[in-house]
Formats: sequence, structure tokens, C-alpha cells
Amino acid sequence: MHEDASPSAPPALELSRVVKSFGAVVALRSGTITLEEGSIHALIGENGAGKSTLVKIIAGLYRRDAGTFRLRGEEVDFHTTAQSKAAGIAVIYQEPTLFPDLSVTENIFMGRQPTNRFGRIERKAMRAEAQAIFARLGVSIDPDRVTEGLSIADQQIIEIAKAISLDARVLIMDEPTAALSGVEVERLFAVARSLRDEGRALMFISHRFDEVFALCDTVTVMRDGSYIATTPMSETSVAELVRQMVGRDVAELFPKLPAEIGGDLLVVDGLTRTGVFHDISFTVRAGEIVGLAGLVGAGRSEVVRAIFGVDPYESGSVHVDGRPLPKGNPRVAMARGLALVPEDRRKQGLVLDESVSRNITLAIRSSLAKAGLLWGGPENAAAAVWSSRLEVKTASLDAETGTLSGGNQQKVVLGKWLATNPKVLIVDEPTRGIDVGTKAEVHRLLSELAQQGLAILMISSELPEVLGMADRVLVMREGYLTGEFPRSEATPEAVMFAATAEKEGAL
Amino acid sequence: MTTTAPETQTVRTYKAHAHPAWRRVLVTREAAVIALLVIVIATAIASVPNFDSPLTVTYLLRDLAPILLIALPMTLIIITEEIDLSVASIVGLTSVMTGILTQAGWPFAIAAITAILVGTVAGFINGFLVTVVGLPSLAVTIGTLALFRGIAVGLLGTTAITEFPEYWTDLAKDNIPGTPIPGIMVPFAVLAIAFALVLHFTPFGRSLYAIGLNKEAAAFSGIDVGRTKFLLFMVSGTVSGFAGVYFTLLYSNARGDNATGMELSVIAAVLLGGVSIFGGRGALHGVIAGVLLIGTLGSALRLAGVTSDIINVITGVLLVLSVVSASFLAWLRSRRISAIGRKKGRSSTAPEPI
Amino acid sequence: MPRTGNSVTRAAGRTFKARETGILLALIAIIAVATIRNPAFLFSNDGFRDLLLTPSLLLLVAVGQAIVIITRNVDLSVGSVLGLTAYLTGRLFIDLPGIPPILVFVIGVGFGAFLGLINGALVAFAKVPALVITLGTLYIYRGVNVAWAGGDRINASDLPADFRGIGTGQLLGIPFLTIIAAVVLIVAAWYLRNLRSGRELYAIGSDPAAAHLYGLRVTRNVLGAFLVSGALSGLAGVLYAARYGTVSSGAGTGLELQAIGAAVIGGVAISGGVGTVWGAAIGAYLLLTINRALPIVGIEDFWQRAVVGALIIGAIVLDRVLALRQSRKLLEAREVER
Amino acid sequence: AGGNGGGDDAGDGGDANLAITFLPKNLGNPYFDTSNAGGEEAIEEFGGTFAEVGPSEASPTSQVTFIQTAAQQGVGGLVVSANDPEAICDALNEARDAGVKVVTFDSDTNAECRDLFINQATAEGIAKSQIDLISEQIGDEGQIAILSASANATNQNAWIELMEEELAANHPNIELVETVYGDDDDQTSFDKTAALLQTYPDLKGIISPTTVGIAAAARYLSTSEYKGQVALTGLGTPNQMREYVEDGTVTAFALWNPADLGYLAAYATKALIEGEITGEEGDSFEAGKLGEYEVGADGVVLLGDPFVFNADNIGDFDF
Ligand SMILES: Nc1ncnc2c1ncn2[C@@H]1O[C@H](COP(=O)(O)OP(=O)(O)OP(=O)(O)O)[C@@H](O)[C@H]1O
Ligand SMILES: Nc1ncnc2c1ncn2[C@@H]1O[C@H](COP(=O)(O)OP(=O)(O)OP(=O)(O)O)[C@@H](O)[C@H]1O
Ligand SMILES: [Mg+2]
Ligand SMILES: [Mg+2]
Repeated sequence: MHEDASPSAPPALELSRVVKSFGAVVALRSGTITLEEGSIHALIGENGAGKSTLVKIIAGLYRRDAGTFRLRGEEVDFHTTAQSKAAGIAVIYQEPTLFPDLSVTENIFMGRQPTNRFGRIERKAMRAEAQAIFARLGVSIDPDRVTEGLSIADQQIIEIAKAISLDARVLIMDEPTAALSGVEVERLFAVARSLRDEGRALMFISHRFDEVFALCDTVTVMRDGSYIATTPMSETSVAELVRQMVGRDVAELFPKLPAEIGGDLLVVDGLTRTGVFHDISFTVRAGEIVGLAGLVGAGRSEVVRAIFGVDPYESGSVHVDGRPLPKGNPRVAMARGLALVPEDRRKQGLVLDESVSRNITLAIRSSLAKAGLLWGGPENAAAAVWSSRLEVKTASLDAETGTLSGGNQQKVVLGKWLATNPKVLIVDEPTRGIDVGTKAEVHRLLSELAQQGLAILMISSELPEVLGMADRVLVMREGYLTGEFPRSEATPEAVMFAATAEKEGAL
Repeated sequence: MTTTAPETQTVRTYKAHAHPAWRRVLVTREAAVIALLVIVIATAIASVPNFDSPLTVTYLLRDLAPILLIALPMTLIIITEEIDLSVASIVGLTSVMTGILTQAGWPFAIAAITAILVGTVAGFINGFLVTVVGLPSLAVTIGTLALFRGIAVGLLGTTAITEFPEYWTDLAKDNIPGTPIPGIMVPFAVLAIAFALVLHFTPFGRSLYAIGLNKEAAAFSGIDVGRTKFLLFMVSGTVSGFAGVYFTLLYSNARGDNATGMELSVIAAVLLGGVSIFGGRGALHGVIAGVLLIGTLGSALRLAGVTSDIINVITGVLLVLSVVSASFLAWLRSRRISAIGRKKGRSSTAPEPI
Repeated sequence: MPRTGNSVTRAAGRTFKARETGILLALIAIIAVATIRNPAFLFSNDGFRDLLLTPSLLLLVAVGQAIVIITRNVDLSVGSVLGLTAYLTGRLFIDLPGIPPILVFVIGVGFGAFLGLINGALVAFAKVPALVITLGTLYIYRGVNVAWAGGDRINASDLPADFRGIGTGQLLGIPFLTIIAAVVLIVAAWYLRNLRSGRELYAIGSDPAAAHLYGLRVTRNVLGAFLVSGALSGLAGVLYAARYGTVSSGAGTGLELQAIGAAVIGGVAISGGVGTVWGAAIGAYLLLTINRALPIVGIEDFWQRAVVGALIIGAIVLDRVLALRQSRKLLEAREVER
Repeated sequence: AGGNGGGDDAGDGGDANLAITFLPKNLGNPYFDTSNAGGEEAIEEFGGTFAEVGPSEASPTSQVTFIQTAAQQGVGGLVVSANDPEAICDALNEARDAGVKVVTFDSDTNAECRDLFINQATAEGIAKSQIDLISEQIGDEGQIAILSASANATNQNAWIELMEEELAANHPNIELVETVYGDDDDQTSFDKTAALLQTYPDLKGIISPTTVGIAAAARYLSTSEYKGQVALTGLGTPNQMREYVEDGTVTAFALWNPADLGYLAAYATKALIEGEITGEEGDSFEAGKLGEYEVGADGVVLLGDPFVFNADNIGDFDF
């Protein structure tokens, strides 16, 4: 019990030693955070630290396994998100969760539309209110259009509008700024500050330190599902926070090995897809790691998906090792030595309900077949080789991949693609959601592979990772390639400027 | 310029399987269906008069043959998370085609092959609409169910064609010499083995499961999801066409309404056999056992004087129970796991936060 | 009221509504052609009456089906539910002579709702696919019906004349059945558009996972959708008995595909979240009116089903083409915004 | 395989297997309910075992399963109304090979697939009575249409053909505009009647030579503006038609007594099982209360002439 806490007003929201596990994965070991009214509280931590899990427990989406959860001093236990909403908690989830077939207005008010005495929804009032909120946020989105096809940024803005319209005492924002431009972020901050000044409690999750320092009053750091420390913003520094987050020095995370740079292995020229990306040209050479940086939503994933052939493109060309690659044909791309470790491993990288063995051999299944027939033996043998090489932690090869921890899942995806023996390896967010130790291992592996002569194109939203690993850094913004820096010139300022500045300048 | 062969010093070794072989074989949905089938057969032999006669086997397999045949491609289609409701209409259409062409004086073999090709074309239409136009297969095949049936009924109008060369009708009906097993079981066995091999022991089969479980990940692994499904719909049309020719010969009868409603029998049997309607789960031996289970149960009950309506009720109950029990077991398991998790959480006395 | 939307998104909104308008025009065109060929199709008492009357039963079932499909489910058991309640209706009049028709309506609708509730409970609580469950109950309900009826059937003479009058009678030239169907349609459409739980049905069908995140009562709503579908099929069953007088154990066989067909033609997306009961209702009228118009236009009876099939496919292909056009326009609009 | 029945009554069969199964076109059809009741009455009289099975929809392929089951059960005789003359032929022959005596009634198969056919009336007799009734009711001129059962029903098609010949030969002013099929399904027949009246505004009369069809058509007419304007006749049962004869929708229709048909079929089957007859032309047998019958050409036994029901006599019947 916190007898020493201010006895006058209980904190708006208080979580203490909350535990949550999914099967064998312990997502949250001891989640602890205290939100005060009239204050903005930052929650930071590496990918997979358990921030979103904590948020979902507050939202009533998950039920905690243990620990206490108090709201204005009273212990609560939410079974559904409706209960937390009713208790005055508004949540912006990390991934936008809109109903694509419904209008923007309906999305904002779903389940609590203004009604008249007879329960009839008052459409006019609803629409007017939506417009008022958009005006406050300073954005122009047609409240009558369906949300299908909106950009990620617009979707995120609707999520924010939704949370604001709730008029909640507690507002939780899980990476709301990830997809927003500088101007939009500023507007959001203005709204957040005014809400704080009205006496509400806010929680803000972000990976960008500048934002955290600009907006928040207090900061809580988490690592590996555990609470590490809570400090007033004024008494800490970026270096201190990073030390708390990572638990060691950052430098050793990026063990860059010297590699001999060879000829062009991947040549992309003038790639264009209307509305998504434009005139993208670059090359990746043997032995080279090229980083592709940019804000979330810049279109980096779309570019590499088009290169690999999963997505279409309208014009431009792709050459692998000197030979042109046909459009939209991943099979040929694979045969020519291209491999893509996709950004969303749960959706794109793995068949979660299949065994580890089947996943690792999925991309090489044809070459494992003898006389057209494929038996379990060769599959398991091939899978065992790559599992042990990457040290995948699994009890058996027929365990369902979905039961593995995130980092081990990522290793399975890496193994699956390394098994194809590629010349060019494209990795999209290779360390998203994996723990610190594994992260270093992945980095070491990428470095080794480059040393062996692979051409590697690495997309990452973590600037330190890009700067630490890449021989060359490309930057994308809004579908355009806006910068290219050799390792020596790639400073955080230069890269961030290329990723954001021009847009702000234009506005 | 390639990755080196994986280092030989294996740090970890991996068991291929978490459970011993007998458990993997016996504790499965398929094994349960087969066990149920054996129980039904044993009970029927013991208590239903005349069930043990060879005629039972002959009639049962003959009548089930079209369902058995169509269940093969249907299994593959449902495993890729699609569905084909138009199969019975394709049977009707090819039956009518066989009749019309035979009546027009074509040699029967040519007429039959042409009819089967019509089935392929029907499957092509389904495949095109589902994969190229990108429509949901449930909606598409509800449409083609009406369309193909409508063409069949429209072509033949009031008449039924009943004259077919005796050689062929006998061929369709004759047993394998010296056994009570109808000759149609020979092509069925060949097809069943081929389908089983393809589904369970080829790279193509692996891709079907991957598509059913996660088609995005499948596409990212270089699997041409569209082309694969297209192919399956065409195979489904072809096999349904073959079943249509057999159906025509078995009853010496080409009519527009032949095999009406058979799609539901096929799908019911496939689902009973352990194939998940959400795709990615199921095995052919389970499906064959599922078809035989429904057929045998029906045959035994009819012999015992139970009317066809009760048989329908039993089929329906089996179907509902089979999915509900699976989801009930999954629910039990998840409850156990979360209970364990909660216990773990409580016992771990985390240090008081700073 | 200021409009912030640009012209493209407004155009997209228009194509959305164009779907119902489109098939309404198709329906009107068919009626026009048939009437030109044979004026009695529209301009005779019976012609006008049958035009309204014939699709009324299907309309009721299709409205229920549309509600279920909007939640991203499907109800294959509607034909069996209709058959069973129709038979129940007859039995009630035979076994309880003098029972007031209104009570029969209440029992029939209640019984249909109960059958729908069984479907809904299995789907919502056991979390198993609706297609499998309702395929199972299609067999079960029909089997129970046949077992119960045996060789018997309900004859017109078993039903009181005033009850049968509901099936054939009219008010101001409009058949009672059509009036009942219209009332149900208006109530359902109003509910889906104007009440919170109606909108929640759309949300659930649009993205079930997001609906869960929102804290919408997914289970309760899905249960409710099946219950309504069952109740409407039950109502249609009672009215079937009133209209046709004779009820055999096969009544309503194959109706499920017609109902789904009507909904799909009317623009209710099989993947949920999109469509209106108006569309489903027009779809029902289109399906059955085509059936009656084809012989007049000179197309043989036997080809009707083929035309219906082509119609269903044409409708969903059209939908798809419109959707593709819309998404391309939206992309281009984004391009311009940049 | 021993049957579950067995008659030990008089007759040269002695311990003959008198388990007889009736297989109508479909269940839930009142016409067959009546005929099967006649069969059951006869079987009770001579001490056999009666069973009734059938598909719920009138299709030949679904009848095959029931024929096969009967053969497996080893019944003594099977009485069938065929949904298709050819499609169930092989199944019937297989049953005969297994020792089952096969008698068709109401709707025949090819002569070589059964032992006997119990004909309710000659096709000529039926066709002529239908045409006579309609021409009388519409004044021997104008458009008429036929509402038949299924498109493949042997008996229906034979009658329709003969009706067309009769019209061509003796009623040149009557035009048969269309034949539609109600599939012996009440709703379909009802809707088809509606469609007919729409399509042919000048229609004077409808012939529906099927009990389901005529009842459905009468029900439609009775509440429509065409009541009394469009004549309706055909083959129907008195109980179903009583209301419409009394309210003037229908003046007269015809039928034989279906109960007698089933009764006769049962006795004929018994005679076959006991070896009293073999189905040869000229064989004769005793059929209980109906008296003695003789087998005609092609193994056909004729029940008698159709009977015309009208307002004057309908009160005398109850079936
Ligand atoms: N539903 C789930 N099932 C299994 N494991 C899960 C589930 N949700 C989260 N996890 C795991 O729990 C851990 C914590 O995840 P969480 O999403 O809370 O991290 P986070 O701090 O929000 O990371 P990020 O910054 O990437 O958003 C991760 O290892 C994740 O893989
Ligand atoms: N569901 C969607 N609907 C419409 N547009 C989308 C959608 N998802 C992404 N986009 C748009 O596509 C472009 C690229 O998005 P994406 O998030 O893949 O970019 P990214 O640079 O790969 O970001 P990340 O850091 O997440 O990898 C953006 O303009 C985004 O707005
Ligand atoms: Mg997170
Ligand atoms: Mg990306």
C-alpha cells in the first residue's frame, strides 16, 4: 500500500505489479504506473517491453493475471472495454481499429451515438459534433465518407477524435504520433495540453524522445515486461532514459563488421505506384547493408513489397544480379536470389498455426521434394539445421509457431528466408518487438551475412539501428526518396530532416 | 557469393515431435471419425438384419461414389478457405450434356469426355470469378449453383434421356469380379491416392494449408494464391463432371435435376471428416471416413426401418456436434492455460516497486 | 452546414446508394417490358395483386437473412424454419380447434425465434462458423418436420377461412401479405439505420475484431440477428400456411439460397458490414418477378433458374467493379491532395 | 434373408413371404396416402406385412435408394409408382433378381422392369374424359392450358400426348397454348397457375391431370377474378375438391378410386408372391372385395374407367 502517497486526492489511475501472460509468453511481469489528474505521463520502453499489453489491461481488453488496478482509489476489474469506457477511460490503440465500411462520424460515435428520447440516433447532432472535434484538431476529413481507404495518418486522427469525443477523465494514447506529420503532432499536443489543463489524466506512449520531453510531465520506463523507474521529466535526460530502457550501453547493440563491397546486386530504377510511391531508384551492392529510414507510413514497406513482387507497380524496373525481374512474381524473385523478411511477421511472415518445421521449409519446399514428393524427414532435417543455427528456442520442431515468443518467431522468419540461400536480403523492421538480447543477435547475423557477400536492404523505424548498422542510408517521405547518406554523413539530424522537414516547410 | 553452409557445431538439438507417434496418429479428429465409423459398422452388423449382406456394400458404395469423388477436390478447396456450392449443379449439367450428346449420335466415350470438359469449363468460370475478379466464393458459387442447374434444366426441358449403351451402363454398375465392391471404386481409389499424395506429400499440398491458414504469408512465400485456387476450382469442376457421367450411367438417366442438393451432402461429409471451414485443417482419410460414416449410418438406419428424415436429423446433429465439440475442447484448454497463468502470476511475489 | 468532403468522396457515397437504385431500375424495367408484352401483367386485378403478393414471403425471409449477413454470418436454415412453422401452424388449427389466428401468429413467430435462437446461441457462444451450424440445423429442422408430419399434410380445409383470408385477402387493392411484409421491412430498415444496436450490427460485420475492441456486445447482437432471422422465417411460415393452404413437409425447401440470392443481388455484401434491407427486399422482388416475367417475354420456363444465376453473378461482379473504381478514385484523390 | 413378415393364411403359397413395401412417388402426397391405405387394408386382409417408404421429393434417383433397401431387406413384394420409366429400371431388376416381386401402379416403368402394372384407367380413357369435360365446360372453343406434374412423369406425358391427338381430331376450335409443370408441389403449382392466367389473358380453361395441381389451381382461381370465368378440370380427390365444387370454381373433375388402386396392387403382388400368377397375359387372380381380375397384354391389369365427380355426387365420397 502506498500510505505515503498524497492522502488528499487518490491518483486517477493506479496499476501495481500487474502480471499478464499468454500461454508460455509472459508479456507483463510487473506493470506499475500511476497517473495523476492534470498531468501527462509518458510510458517508454523498447519494442515488446509490454507497454501495449498494459494499455489493453487498462482498456479491459485483457484481464490481468495478478496485481492491483485502482481507479480513483477504487479497485476495479474490467471484463470488457465497454466497462472501462463507462468508467471514463478513453484509449487510442497502437493499431487503428476502424470499421472500414462505416462513415467517419459513425466510427467516432459507435455504440454511444447521441439519441433522442425514443432511442433514435440524432445524425445531425452527431455530425456537427464530429466536425467540431475535427475543427479543434485542425484537420479536414469529410465526416460522411467511409473510412476504407483513408491514410494511416487520417485513421490515427479519427482514433484521436474518438477518444476526445468520449470526454474521458483518463486518456491513454499508445503511439498516437507514429504516423503523424510534425504539424499534426503539434496540434495533437495542443489538444493534449488543454485536456491536461482541464484536469484530466493522460498517458502517452512514444518512441520519440523529443516528443516525450516536449509534452510530458513524468516518465515511466519499462523493460522486458517489468517496471524500471518513474521520474519527473525535468530530472532526467535522454541518455539516462536510454540506459534504463536498454539496461546497457547502446553501442554494443550494433556490432558492425567490416565487409568487402562488391558489384550491384539489386538495382531499382524509377519504381512508381500511383498514390503510394514515386520514382524510387537506388542500388544495393554485395556486402553492403543499406538502411531505408523514414516515418511510419512513408511507403517503405510498399516499395520493398513491390520489388519482391507481392504488390504491383506501374512503371520502373528491378534488376537482381544484372537480370531484370518480372513484375508481380515472388516465385521468380525467389529463384533469382531475392528474399524478403516482411514487416508484420504474424500476418505476413509466418503461418502461426503451422509447425516451426513447416514454416522454416515453406519457401524451400519445392527443393526439398524428391521426385515431386515431400516427406516429413527432409523437412525436419532442414528445419533443425536453421533452428540450431539461429538458436530458436522451441521444445520441438512440430510446435505451433504461434506459441513461440516474438523474438523466436522472428528468428523462424529469418531462418525461413536464409534457407533459400539468397543473394539479396530485404529485411523490413527485423527487430520490431524482439528483446534486447535477440536484437543484438539479429544485428550480428545481418553483419555476418553482409560479410559473406549478401546485399542487404534494411528498413527500420529505429534511427539508432539504421545509423548503427547501415553502410548507406536512404530516406523516404510520403512515397518519395528524399535523401541518401553515406555512413559517415548519416547523422540523426540529417536523416530526420529528410524524413520530415520538407513537409513542414511546404505547409 | 552465398551463405556458408550452416555451421556443423549444432548448439541445440531439436526433437522432431513433441509427442510419440501413436499419440499423433490416435489423438486426432480423423481417428475419432474412423473410430465412430467402425463402431457404427460393428453395431449395425450386430443388430440390423441383412446389414451384413454383400448387397449392402455394393449399394452403399455405388450410391456414395459421386459424393466420395466430389469430396476429394472439395476437401482441397475448403482447406484453402474457399467453398464450391456449385458441384451438384455441375453434376446435373454434365449429366444432361452426356445425354444430349449421346442422343445426338456421338460415340459415348467422346460424349462423356466432352461432358467432363464442360465440367472443367464450369470450374473455370468459378475459378475466374473467385480469383481474377476477386469475389467471395460463397457468393459466386451460390450464383453458379443456380446458373449451371438452370442451364441443365433449360437444355433438356421436359425430357429425360434414358438410352445409353449397355456396355457403359454395365461398366458403371458391375462389381469388381469376385467382390461385392462396385467397379467405380477403382477410379475412385486411384483418385483418392493421387489426391492424398498431392495434399499430404507434395510442395503443392503444403502450399494449400499455408493458403488456408494465412494467405498473406503464403503470398509472401512465393505461393501464387490466385493460380492455386483457380486450379482447384477447375479440378473440382472436372471431378464433378466425371461424377456426373457416372451418375448418368448408374441411373441410365440424364435429367436436369440430377443430384439436386448433393452439394450439402458433400460439404456436410467433408466438415464431419474434420476439415475446418476456416481452412488450413483437415486430412483426406478423415473426409473419406466422414462420407462413409454418413452413408453407412443412413444405410443401416434405413434397413432398420428408420425413415430418411430421422437420418437427416442425425446427420445434422453429427455436424453441429462435431464443430461445437471442437470449439468446446479448445475453450476448455484455453481456460486451463489461463488458470495456470493466473496461478503463476499470483505466486510470483514481485518486489515492491520503487 | 458546411461540407468538408471533396467531390470524389461524395461521388463514392453516391455509387454506394446507386446499388439499390440500380436494381430498382432493373425491376421497373422488367415490369415495364412484361407489361408492354402483356398489359395484364400489371393492369389487371390479379396481375397487380400477384406482382405484390408473390415475393412477399421471400421478402420477409430475405430481410432476416440480410440482417444476419450484415453481421458477417449466414443462416442456411431459414427454409427449414419456414417449413416447420408452417406445419406447426396447420397442426395448431387441427389440434386446437377454435384457436384464435392471432395466437397462432404469436406462437409461430415465437417458435421461429426459438429456432433462430438455437442457431444464434451455437454461433455466438460456441464461436463456430454459422455456415456449418446452420447447414446442420437445416438438416435437423427439416428432419424433425418430416418426421413429425410423416405422410400427413395440412389441407386448405383444415384451416379456418378467416385465417386463409389473410393469405389471399387485400386492403384497398393491396394484399395483406404485402402490407405485413412492408411493415416488417420499414421497421427493420428504420431499426438498422436509426438505433444504436442496428448500427452495431454493421460494425460487427465490418470488423468483428474492432467491434470487440470497442466493447460492442458482439455475442448479444449476433444472437439477436439470428433470432430475428428465425422469427421472420417463422412469420413467413405462418403466412405460407395462410397463403397456400396446403403445407407438406417439404414446404420452403431451397428457400435459403433464394433468400441469400435476394440479399446478395440487393447489394448486401456476403463479407458483412455493407447493404440495406431495402436492397434485399428489392432483390427478392426482382428474383421472383423475373420468374413470372420470363414466360411473358418469351423465355421458356426451364431457363428461369439460369437467368436467376446469371443475375446473382452479374450483381456481385457489378459490385466489385464499382468498389474497384471507387478505391482507384480514392487513391487518385490522395495523390492530388499531396 | 428372411423377411420380417410372412403369411400363413390359405393359398398355395403356404409360407410365402408376404412382406410388401409400398413406394409412392413421394411422401406427403394425399393421393398416395389414399392408395397406400387401400394397399394396407388389403394386406391386413390377407395377413401380410405392410410397409410404406419413399423420398420427400418426387425424383427417380431418390427412389432408387428405397428400392435397394427393400431388396436388401428381402421383402416379398414391392409396389412402386415410378418417377421415371427408365431411371429406376435397373434397380428394380436387381431387386427382382434378389427375389422381390415388383408391381408398378399409377405410373409405370418399362414393361421389362416389373412383373405387373396396375393401370388405374387406360390412357385413352383418361385423355378422352379430360377433353370431354373441358370442351363441355368452355363450349368447345378457345384457349386451354395444361398444368401437369413433373416433366418426366410417364403417365402424365402419355395422357397429354393423347389429349393433343384427341383435340386435333375432334376439337379443332380448342387451342392448347401451353403445358406447365407444377412438379406435384403445391406452391409451384399455385404459382404456375397464377403465371398461366397472366400470360394468357384469353385463357378459357385449365386441365390439371394431377391431384396436387388441380387443388392448387382451384385454390388460386377461387380467390381470383377469374373464378367462374376460367374453367378448371382434371384429376382430383373429392375431399380436396369439395370446397371448390361447392363454391362453383370447378364444375366437374374425374378420378378413379385410388384406394381401390392400392388395394388391387396389393392383391396382385400377393398373387405373384404366392406363385398364383406369373404376370403372363391371361393369368387371373382374386382381389378381395373387388372381385376377379385378369392380366392383359404387357402385364397390365386395368382397374376400370375413370369416374366423374360433380356437385351432385361429390357428397357421396370421402377420400
Ligand atoms: N496476444 C498475444 N499473444 C501472445 N503474445 C503476445 C500477445 N500480445 C503481446 N504479446 C507479447 O507480449 C510482449 C509485449 O508486447 P507489447 O505489445 O505489450 O509490447 P510494446 O511495449 O507495446 O511494444 P511496441 O513498442 O512494439 O508496441 C511481446 O513479446 C509480444 O510478442
Ligand atoms: N490500409 C491502408 N489504406 C490506405 N492507405 C494505406 C493503408 N496502409 C498504408 N497506407 C498508406 O500507404 C503508405 C505506406 O504505408 P506503410 O505503413 O506501409 O509505410 P512504411 O513506410 O512501410 O511504414 P512502416 O514504418 O510501418 O513500415 C502510406 O501513405 C500509408 O498512408
Ligand atoms: Mg505497443
Ligand atoms: Mg512498413
